[in-house]
Amino acid sequence: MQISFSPQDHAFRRTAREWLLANVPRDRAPHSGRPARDFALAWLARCHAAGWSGISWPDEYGGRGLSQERLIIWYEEYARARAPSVLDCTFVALNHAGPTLIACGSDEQKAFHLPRILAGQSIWCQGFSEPGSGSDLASLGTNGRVEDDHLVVNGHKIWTSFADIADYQELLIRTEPGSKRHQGLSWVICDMKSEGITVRPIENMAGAVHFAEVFYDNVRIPLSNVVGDLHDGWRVAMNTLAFERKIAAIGLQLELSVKVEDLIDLASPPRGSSMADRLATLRAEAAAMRAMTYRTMLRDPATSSDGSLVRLCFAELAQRVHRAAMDILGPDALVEGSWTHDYLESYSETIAGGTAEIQRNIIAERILGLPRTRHP
Amino acid sequence: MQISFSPQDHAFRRTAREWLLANVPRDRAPHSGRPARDFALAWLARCHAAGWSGISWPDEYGGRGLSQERLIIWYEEYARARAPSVLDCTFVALNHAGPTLIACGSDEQKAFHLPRILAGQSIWCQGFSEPGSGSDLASLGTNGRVEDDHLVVNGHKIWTSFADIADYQELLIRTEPGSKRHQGLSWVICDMKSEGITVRPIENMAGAVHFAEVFYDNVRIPLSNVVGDLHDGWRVAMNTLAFERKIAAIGLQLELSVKVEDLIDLASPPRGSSMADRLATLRAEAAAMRAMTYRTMLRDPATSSDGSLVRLCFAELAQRVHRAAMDILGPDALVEGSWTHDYLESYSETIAGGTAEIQRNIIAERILGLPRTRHP
Amino acid sequence: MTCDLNHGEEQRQIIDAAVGMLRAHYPVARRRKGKPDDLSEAAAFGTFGLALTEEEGGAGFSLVEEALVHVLFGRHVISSGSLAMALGARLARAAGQGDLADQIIAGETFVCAGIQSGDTVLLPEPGEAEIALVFGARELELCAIDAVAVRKEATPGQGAAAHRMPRRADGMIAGSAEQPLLAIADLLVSAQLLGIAEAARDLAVTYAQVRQQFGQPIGGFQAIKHHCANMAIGAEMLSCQLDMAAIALRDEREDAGFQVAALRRLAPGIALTNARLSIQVHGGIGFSAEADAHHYLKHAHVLSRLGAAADILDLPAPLAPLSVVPERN
Amino acid sequence: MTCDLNHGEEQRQIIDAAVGMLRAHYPVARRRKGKPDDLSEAAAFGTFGLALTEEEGGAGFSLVEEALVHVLFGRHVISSGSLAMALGARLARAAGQGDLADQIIAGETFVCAGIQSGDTVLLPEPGEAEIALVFGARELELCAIDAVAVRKEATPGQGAAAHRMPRRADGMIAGSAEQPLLAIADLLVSAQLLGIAEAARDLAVTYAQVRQQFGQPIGGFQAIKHHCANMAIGAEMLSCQLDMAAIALRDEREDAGFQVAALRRLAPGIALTNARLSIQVHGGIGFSAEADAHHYLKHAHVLSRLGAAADILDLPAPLAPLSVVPERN
Repeated sequence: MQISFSPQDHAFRRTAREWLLANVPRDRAPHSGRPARDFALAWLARCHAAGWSGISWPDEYGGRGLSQERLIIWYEEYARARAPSVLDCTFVALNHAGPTLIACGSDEQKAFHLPRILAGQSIWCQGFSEPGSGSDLASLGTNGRVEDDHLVVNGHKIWTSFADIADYQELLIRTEPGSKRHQGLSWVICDMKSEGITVRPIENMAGAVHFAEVFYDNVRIPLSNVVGDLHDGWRVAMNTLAFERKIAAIGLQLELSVKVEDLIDLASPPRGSSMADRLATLRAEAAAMRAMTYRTMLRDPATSSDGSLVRLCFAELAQRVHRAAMDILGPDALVEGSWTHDYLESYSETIAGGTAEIQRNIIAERILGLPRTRHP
Repeated sequence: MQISFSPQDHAFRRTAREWLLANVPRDRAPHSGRPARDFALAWLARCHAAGWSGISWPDEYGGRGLSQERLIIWYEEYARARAPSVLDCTFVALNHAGPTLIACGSDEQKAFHLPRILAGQSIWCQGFSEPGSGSDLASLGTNGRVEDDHLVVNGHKIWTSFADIADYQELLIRTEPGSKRHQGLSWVICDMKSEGITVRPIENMAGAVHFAEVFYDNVRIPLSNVVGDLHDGWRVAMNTLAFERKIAAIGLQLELSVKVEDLIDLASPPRGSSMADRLATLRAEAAAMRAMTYRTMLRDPATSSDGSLVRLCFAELAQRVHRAAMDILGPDALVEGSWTHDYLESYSETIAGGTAEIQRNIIAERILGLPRTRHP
Repeated sequence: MTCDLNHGEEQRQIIDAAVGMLRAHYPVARRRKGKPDDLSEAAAFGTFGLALTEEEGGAGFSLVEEALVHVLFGRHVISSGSLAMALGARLARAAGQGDLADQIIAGETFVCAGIQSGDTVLLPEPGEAEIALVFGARELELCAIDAVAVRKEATPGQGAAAHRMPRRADGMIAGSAEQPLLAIADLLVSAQLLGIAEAARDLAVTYAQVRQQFGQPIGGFQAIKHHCANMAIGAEMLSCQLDMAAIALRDEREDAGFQVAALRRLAPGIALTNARLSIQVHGGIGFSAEADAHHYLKHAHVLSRLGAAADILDLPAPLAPLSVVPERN
Repeated sequence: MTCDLNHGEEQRQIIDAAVGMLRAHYPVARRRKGKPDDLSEAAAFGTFGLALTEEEGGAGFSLVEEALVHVLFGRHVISSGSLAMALGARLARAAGQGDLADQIIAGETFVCAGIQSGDTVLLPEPGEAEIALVFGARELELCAIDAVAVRKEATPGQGAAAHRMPRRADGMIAGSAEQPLLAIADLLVSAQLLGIAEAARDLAVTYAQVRQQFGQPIGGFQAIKHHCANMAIGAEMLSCQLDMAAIALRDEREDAGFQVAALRRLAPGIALTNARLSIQVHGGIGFSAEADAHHYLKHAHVLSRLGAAADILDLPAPLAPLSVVPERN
């Protein structure tokens, strides 16, 4: 067991720290709509200009191809600098869509999309969940009928983040008529300007508009936009989820550990008080969560259930941290402010991307080997 | 909504308080075996001599037939006097077996057993659970074959409290060959001195011997010992459980609320400290649990699922109270003492008589009307 | 649900009437519009004089019935102004300002809740009020709202704007640090928190019965069941303790302070927990502004800030709370 | 299980060897007899000099390997004397008593753990020890045990007798309030608590796979699954933090104190929670003395009392814990 850094690593850290210090925007990112898009793309473009976009992507696709150790350094410094949350409207493109295209896309798809993503020129959204298929993704019913060299898509997606400001969507649909569950699905690139698409934004409980419903009425998508093989979309999608659960999580987890420090500074609780006790535990838990993050990151080989433990630990810790913030703020917790906003946003941590209940099932079944709960 | 007491009630309370003050044993009750039996029977005999045995039993069966309001007064004073825990080896006889005989027993059964129970002359134990039938009681397999005017019993019970010192057992067995689940069971009185019975005491994690396994090898029980109708034992048993979950619980719940007060005295935590905070919450929870106890008691009509809420609230509060005691005691928690012993005993609260998980299912299904979990 | 099994006929009548009024005028869905509540209908119902005698212009019910009505107010996420008016009327009358009390009871003058925050007073739901009832540390004050000095504050999500005003002695109309009034404040705040806890539970249970995943209602999954069971236990604890505290206060029993302190200690945590679990049971839709679960959560935060209960560790515990044995004489 | 995925080959070797030794000589079932542990075999294995250099009579491993071995000790519920010996040898050597250190390492002199309790020292598992390592508030002391002054104390359940002795300065052999030694104490105590958390989890999972109720293994019920998942999360958190703290201490990184304080803060709660959940998953048999689940619980209580971690709020948090950026020069 060994964690150590070379002089080159230190130099890298110093470079990252200095660049972030000079370049991190002072304003808090807007939550929704066009201002959120403009802010995020401007920040990504600035990162790109300095070579900090697509840091985990391979060199050959315009990324920086950083090693896992270097990624850790970058995300540590990113969190330390209080840089804009990695979970903004560029997240899907950088952490889902891009890596999926790299893994499964055609040369044309890569050549067109990857540079635009990295340069902060296109926003992507994810079209997986449906109203009846939240935790049970494989039951989705939005379908694409093959007509000549196009898919004609009809159906309805929900919980699509940033659909209202996105250029493209990674869309999972049933393309083989009559197929069941994981079979017969395809993963396609959908241009959000296509005719027949209607986007209905959904306000969340924090007052931000991230989510939307997307309705598809005979939307025509060229077959050349299918990523991977036709009807093989589940495999492609699982690839995407694996990315989400590992690399992208680091930024969020380190961001949370910095928040705990900010909260301790804000509270300055008297020694021996109940709040000091609570904050001391949160601080220790944040340290352990970071340790889990590093171990998950450095583990080899990664498995798909690997990230479930740290993911759930993070989600519930994030909620405890923000609840403590409400108690510390006192009456001011009732008015809009960054802690209050983030507190309300934290309710999604145990819901989005697989509820805490589903995560615990995964841990019990895939990691601990307990029998699967029988579904009829 | 009304809770009020008459001058006669006050007089009753005063009488109870004074008698308890003069008569409650100073020694702590022994945990196991013959000393536990002798102590409990002596205390019950003393209560009986003064008219405090079978307080909830009807007059005609030698009880005192107290109203629910008077029972509340008695149990309040009983707890306040730190009298021996009601959950001793006389508990099954007074709170299960006796009331079941009153409800379903024959005249001969009542005439023989009820006076002996009240006078502190016989100990009863319960023979319901089996190794494969804990939470799933209806799957039990110990059987009684009808031969002439006897049942010949073979099988194996477990978690039988005080089997090693009991005179009689309330025994639930399968008497109809080939019957399934709740059908074909009978509730019989088993003389623990019968030939063919082997008792293997089981030490619990607190070092006390309450439980035992009981093995039945062609044990002959007269058919006249069947309580209620042959093959109708499930109904009789459910009657018993309803008693357990209501009347008998009051004594335990009030005992716990007194323990919280004792713990606050023991700890004397500085104001604003984490422990003060914790104890304040425990005190408030204990108050609410008492309020639940009173409401459950005074509710009309009672239903069988009624007591599940207060029962689970009590069980988990008892565990929190005793865990706090461990923290307050510090190193002394590591050596034998009444708090340490009761702490270890408290682990049974969420297991015995239906695990917390089963209790939550009952609350969800019977009180809230959620769908039953499908069992294959 | 079993929360009202011990309520008598008279209690049933006032509860039924209040349920009808609230359904007609204050459906929870109104909260989605982000408008402040108009409390006129609540006043017309007689809410704010419910426990006053008929000579005082009240309806002659007791604190027990008033508390039960405030549970229903909590279920409907009524503005905290409802608490300010119920308490403000009492405070005005106690300070000899009978006219103001009458105006409040009649719904001619509106009072909103205020919360001390350093040198300022936060008015989370100011509505049309000209007067604030400020919940301080162990005191209540009626203060005129100086429209000039007020500034707006954004509230999270869809909430109507909050106001903040400087804390100044010259706006004070009446104040009280009297124990009974403070106890009534804690009782009614807790009653509304109980209403939230119950409504959050019921919303989750109803959703779990109909929402299907993996081919069955999610209420068939044990994890969802156990969340709902936990909400039921919390609500039942609080409901029982509310009855106990309300009866003790009404009957002026000596354990009243203790019972109210226990109630007030538990109420915020249980309301917040149930609101949180209700959001979780709802999944994605629970996190959206379109479901009502988040209104319960946000309102529980507002109510939790009203009043400061006595420290329960300062009060003697009644080991025989239902009755004190009178000395023999 | 995934706890050792990042361990290198050398670590695997010492772990495998320790597993073999522990299985052969310290099966958990031995605890049922209520006899004190004989630590001779653990000493013969080289446990107590594991991280000393070969010149010092040790095995030349680092603190990281030593911590991993103590995790295994926790899994086998080895007497707290094992911690007392590992730390006592260091303390003796630091105090210039190399002979005593050698005797401890060789298993010729036994040391047991002592806990300050007012004017007395409690020895929860005295065994055959002649010396106690007393864990005080921020100091460690080696004290001779005066057999005459010792009195017996009963321990709950099946435990072997504890002893209590007066706290007297004249028995002191060596003492230390040195930060590195205290940090090592916290590290190794936490390592054993992690072992308990892991073993409790594994025992529950194994039972849930085989125990049938309602016609299926109880591990198929979501409530049991979620208990097990919670145990897994707790053990994983602690395991990761143990690695982090052990490496930081070994490499003398400046965040070592912080990492150890975080570890020590979490370890008792996670070990106790896992032991409690393991009992719950086992149901009735879990509450009996015949299952092993309660041994984990009781031992977690003993270990939780050893040492007093620094307050984590007193220490600067390393926002970049894996590496401090050296100043440019």
